[in-house]
Amino acid sequence: MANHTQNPETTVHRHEEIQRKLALKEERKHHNVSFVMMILLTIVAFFAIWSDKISDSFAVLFILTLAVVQVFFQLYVWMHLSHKGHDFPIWGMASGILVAAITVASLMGLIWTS
Amino acid sequence: MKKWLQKGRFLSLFAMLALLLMGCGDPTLSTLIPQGEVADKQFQLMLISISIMILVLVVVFVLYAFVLLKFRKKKGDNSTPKQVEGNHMLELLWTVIPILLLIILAVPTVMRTFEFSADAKPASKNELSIKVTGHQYWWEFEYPKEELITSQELVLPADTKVHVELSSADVIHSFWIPSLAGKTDTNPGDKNKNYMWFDTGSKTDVVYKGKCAELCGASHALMDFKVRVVSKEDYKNWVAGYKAADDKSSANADGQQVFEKNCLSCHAVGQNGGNTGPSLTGFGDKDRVAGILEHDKENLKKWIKDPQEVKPGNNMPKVNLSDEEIDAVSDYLLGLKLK
Amino acid sequence: MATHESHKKRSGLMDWLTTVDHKKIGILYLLAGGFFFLIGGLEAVLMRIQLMEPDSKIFTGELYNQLLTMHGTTMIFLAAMPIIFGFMNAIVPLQLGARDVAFPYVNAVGFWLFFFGGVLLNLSWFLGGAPEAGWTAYAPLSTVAEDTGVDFYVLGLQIAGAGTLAGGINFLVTIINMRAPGMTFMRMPLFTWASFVTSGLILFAFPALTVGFFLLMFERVFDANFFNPDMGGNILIWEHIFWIFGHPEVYILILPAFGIISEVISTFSNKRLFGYSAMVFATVLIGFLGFMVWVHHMFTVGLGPVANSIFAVATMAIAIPTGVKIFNWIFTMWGGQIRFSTAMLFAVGFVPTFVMGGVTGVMLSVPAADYQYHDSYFVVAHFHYVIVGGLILGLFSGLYYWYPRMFNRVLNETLGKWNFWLFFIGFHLTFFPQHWLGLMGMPRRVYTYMSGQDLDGANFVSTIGAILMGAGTIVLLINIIISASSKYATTKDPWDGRTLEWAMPVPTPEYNFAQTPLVRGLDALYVEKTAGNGDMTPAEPVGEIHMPNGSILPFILSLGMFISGFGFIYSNWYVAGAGLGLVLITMFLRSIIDDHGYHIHKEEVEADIKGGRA
Amino acid sequence: MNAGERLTDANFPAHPEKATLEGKNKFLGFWLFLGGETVLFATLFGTYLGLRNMHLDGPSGAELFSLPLVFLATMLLLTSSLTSVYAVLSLKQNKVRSLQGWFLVTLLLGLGFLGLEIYEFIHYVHEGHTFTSSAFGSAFYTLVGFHGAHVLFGILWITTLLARNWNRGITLSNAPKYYLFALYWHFVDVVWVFIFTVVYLMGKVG
Repeated sequence: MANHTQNPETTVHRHEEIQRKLALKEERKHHNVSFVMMILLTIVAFFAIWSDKISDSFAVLFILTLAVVQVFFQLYVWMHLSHKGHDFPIWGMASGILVAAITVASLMGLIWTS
Repeated sequence: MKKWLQKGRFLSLFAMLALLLMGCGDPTLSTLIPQGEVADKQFQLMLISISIMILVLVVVFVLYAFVLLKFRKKKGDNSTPKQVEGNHMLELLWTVIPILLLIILAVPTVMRTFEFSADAKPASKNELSIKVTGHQYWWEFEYPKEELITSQELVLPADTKVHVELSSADVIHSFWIPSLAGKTDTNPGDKNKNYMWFDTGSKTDVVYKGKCAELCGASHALMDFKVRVVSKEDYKNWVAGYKAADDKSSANADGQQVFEKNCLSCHAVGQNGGNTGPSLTGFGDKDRVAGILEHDKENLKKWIKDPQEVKPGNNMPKVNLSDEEIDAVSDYLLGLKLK
Repeated sequence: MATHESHKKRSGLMDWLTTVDHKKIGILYLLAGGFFFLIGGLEAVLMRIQLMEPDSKIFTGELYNQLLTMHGTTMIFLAAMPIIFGFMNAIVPLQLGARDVAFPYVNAVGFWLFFFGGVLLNLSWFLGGAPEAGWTAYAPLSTVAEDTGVDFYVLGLQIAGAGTLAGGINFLVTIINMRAPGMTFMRMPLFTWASFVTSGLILFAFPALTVGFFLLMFERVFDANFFNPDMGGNILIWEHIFWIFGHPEVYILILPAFGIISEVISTFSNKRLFGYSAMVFATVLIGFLGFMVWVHHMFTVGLGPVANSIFAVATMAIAIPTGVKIFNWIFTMWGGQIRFSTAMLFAVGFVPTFVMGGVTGVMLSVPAADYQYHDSYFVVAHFHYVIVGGLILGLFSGLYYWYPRMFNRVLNETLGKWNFWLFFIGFHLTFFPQHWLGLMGMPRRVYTYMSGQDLDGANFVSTIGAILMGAGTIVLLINIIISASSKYATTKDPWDGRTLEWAMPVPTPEYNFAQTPLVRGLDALYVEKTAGNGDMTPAEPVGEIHMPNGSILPFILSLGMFISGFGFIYSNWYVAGAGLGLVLITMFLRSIIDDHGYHIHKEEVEADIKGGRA
Repeated sequence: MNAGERLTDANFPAHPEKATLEGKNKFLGFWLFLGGETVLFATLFGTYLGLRNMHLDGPSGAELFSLPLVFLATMLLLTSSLTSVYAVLSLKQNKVRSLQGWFLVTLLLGLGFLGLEIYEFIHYVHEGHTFTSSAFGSAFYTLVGFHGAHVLFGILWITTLLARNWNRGITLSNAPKYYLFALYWHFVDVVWVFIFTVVYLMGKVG
């Protein structure tokens, strides 16, 4: 394992190192941006309810959308689902979300149709 | 018969199947001997689905038998069979044909599903409406318009559409009269009330058997009820007689005293009495003791003496009565007749 | 290269309690599952004896309800699923060319959780009575029962279910990450594919059940009000949650049987599976649709015609991929050289029986007609046709097929044929008449029926059939006992197999393949055989093999759960706390003790190869 | 090399959490576990949504919930999610002290969140909103309590992990563990996003 470590002094390695550092720096930036976004989304959601200016049914839809966006940030930026090698995790989460969606729909929806 | 059944080659197969199946079972209990409109339509659905399925079975079985006989390994034959990957044509065939068969089945399925529920709302004026409440382990039947409550025996006029509102006093039960209609659950809680309808059929003076179909406790097996279908004339008389009935209708004064002292708090007769137990109005005319035993004095005494022995887990307490008192109250109860 | 050689060889009982070897865990699953299968079968026979004649008074009322509840629960959670897990453990890593499963330690935890959960549940018989609300435990029947039966049900199954969930994740990861070189997804044997899809279903279905059990437990132990209408609760929540889990569960059970049948039919027809890719696709599709149809268990609940119709059509759709499978099996045999070994007999018996169960399934999917079938003996007949006629015949087939690989002996074929015919004839005698019983108005789960309703004859025949099935099972037991007392008597490939599990010597070395094999096609071993090699080509040179250490912690952890289960059942918080404390301590120990396993040296592996042991 | 050995900057792999087969397995297995957890929480959410208006005589969510408190709790948890992702960045750079620091902050924020939740529950019980007072009460405490239990478990997990590895560098054996904890913590945050939206904010509009 870890074969590329055998000749650490080569320039190839150094080049990789620099690239990785840059990538990490970029990543940190993404993390910071998404943190700010998530805080903003949260504030907007709270404000939408707090202010009492928006009609209830629209507010519910609105804050649910904000929640989904925020979760997308969590999953893709902080949990790195967008990175390479995450095919099966994406499949797993997608299937889970599908089952989750029909479960929620049935428990809150179907019950009351009778 | 139904329009969409009249065409096609299925008809003869249908007739044969119907004949074959209709020989089966007790005519007051079997779903295969339908007596009302709903049960009849449900039986038709069974026939359609069984026919399609028998078609499938025959094809598969014939093919299978052929393969098993033809391709068994013969002694001394050590040749290697050709390794076939598959065949797109064949695979397409056995994907598409089942889809077509299922579409044929799906159309009447959806149609009937909506039909049986569309009318399940409270009745219009000329139709009968009843409220059914399941109890561990007996059935309460309320006729809201007629303003009377009976138990265990549902008396209905022939040729009538009956609308049913179902609920439960305790756990989930399921209301099922196989010869007249499929079952619907009785759910506890107002949120989940159910509605259904059925037609009582043209026969009069028959007693259909009803069952509880959802596991509801120790005596689930014994939670039977009866549906007595009578002529419209007789039905009117029955309603009048039932409403006029009171606790004096039986001549046994001793028994009446015992009854009033020990039983009336739970059981109603006429306008008097509680409603935690089944109403006993007109008990002498009923078909069964506790819904299951032959209707005679011996059984009634046995039941009063030790209810748990007859129906385990039921809610009737063992009342402390002497043998004489039990004898008297039995006579009194059997004497309760409708006018 | 410094290695921690902390490996201790354990022997006897300690070896079995601490093992993390997938082959041994497979055997443990098979033994424990087989034991519970016998208990569940006994319960079934007792019920049939009670129903043999009308008005009989042998097992009545509550006792009968306990029998029916425990029969269903035991057969599904403690017999069928563990036996499936037994085969998955014993065979899947071999079919993949892997050294072990992805998480050997978690694998052991999964087994012991199941085992202790099952024991806990069955102890209820001796501690105040078994649960009596049916395996579905519908509220409020399950919440109002005053004895502790349902508490045992909830806690026992919760613990066993946690083990199952762990097993599901384990096999998903194993199959995704640990395939040998060349073993692409589309070269995986069908049994492995079925295990893959089944594990996926477990992963997404069991959490719903976990929550359902928590709600039921909170309702009973902590007076919660989820299902109490008087306090604003709703009984339908339980029904939905139960069937959201419950329907996928049916496919969790049947898919592995499909896999076994595919392997057996292909092997004993000496032909590759007809329409392999269609079979794979059908398996995945059935798994997917399995989540979309649960309401067909609730047609009479009153969810309205729209819901009923949608779920009716979705249910019918499942018939299509299932039909594809049936025809593919038949055409696999077409043009083959069919050898009727016992394993093949069971597979051959499976196909028509399952088709019959399938067609009654389609009939049940018609809601308006289902109002008549629902909760009647027709349903009982249907699901026994799929679960016994499908799954159990498949498991018997798998047992005879893989027995040589798992236990290094071949089961006696003559006894095997007796086993098959007794069981098969008994099965049809038992369950075929039950279709009629249901249509003639007999509800299910009743402990008696009155005479004079035309129900006597069919019930009598049904009981005779059940006794025959029992006799068939006893023949199997005799067969196993005889084989156990005989010597190793098998070659490594007794059936002229096609897949990787037959490419190792007998007994299977603890590290499976000495050198990870190179897979060059579907039916990897068959490919090599036709290429004239007869043996797999290695994908790597002989080298050191890394192995995990055994551990007693899985056993102790599960014991802790078992103890806490008692605490919750009897509302004794000290006991519950102590049990959970034990669980936490084992988890803590597991995380602070470094255990990097041990290595089998190259020289040892070479010696094994030379000696024919690897 | 041995998985328990301290990694140096020279031999540090690009993805230490997935550099061994064991790490790869843990990584995938944990993600799949989170997929299952999604269904678990969905079932709890569904139950809550089905019963949230069933408060009978007790206070309703709209009367009960205090948004400033929830907002504060949300900020704590969101920030802790950020600090744990910083820890993962440190992990990728083989900076063990920085990793420990960020996880410690995560731990403290998690404790703060848990404290707020306990305070909130005690407050509600005084208002007459208890686990047994109505179906709403049962569903509320079960859903939010399950999340709280997840937070608690996370706290115990990271405490053990940090303590055990305090004097060790990053190794191929502990790198996946750190990484998985971070995933877990993000997931707990994901669930909270839905809890504050569905339970508290939607509770306010009724």
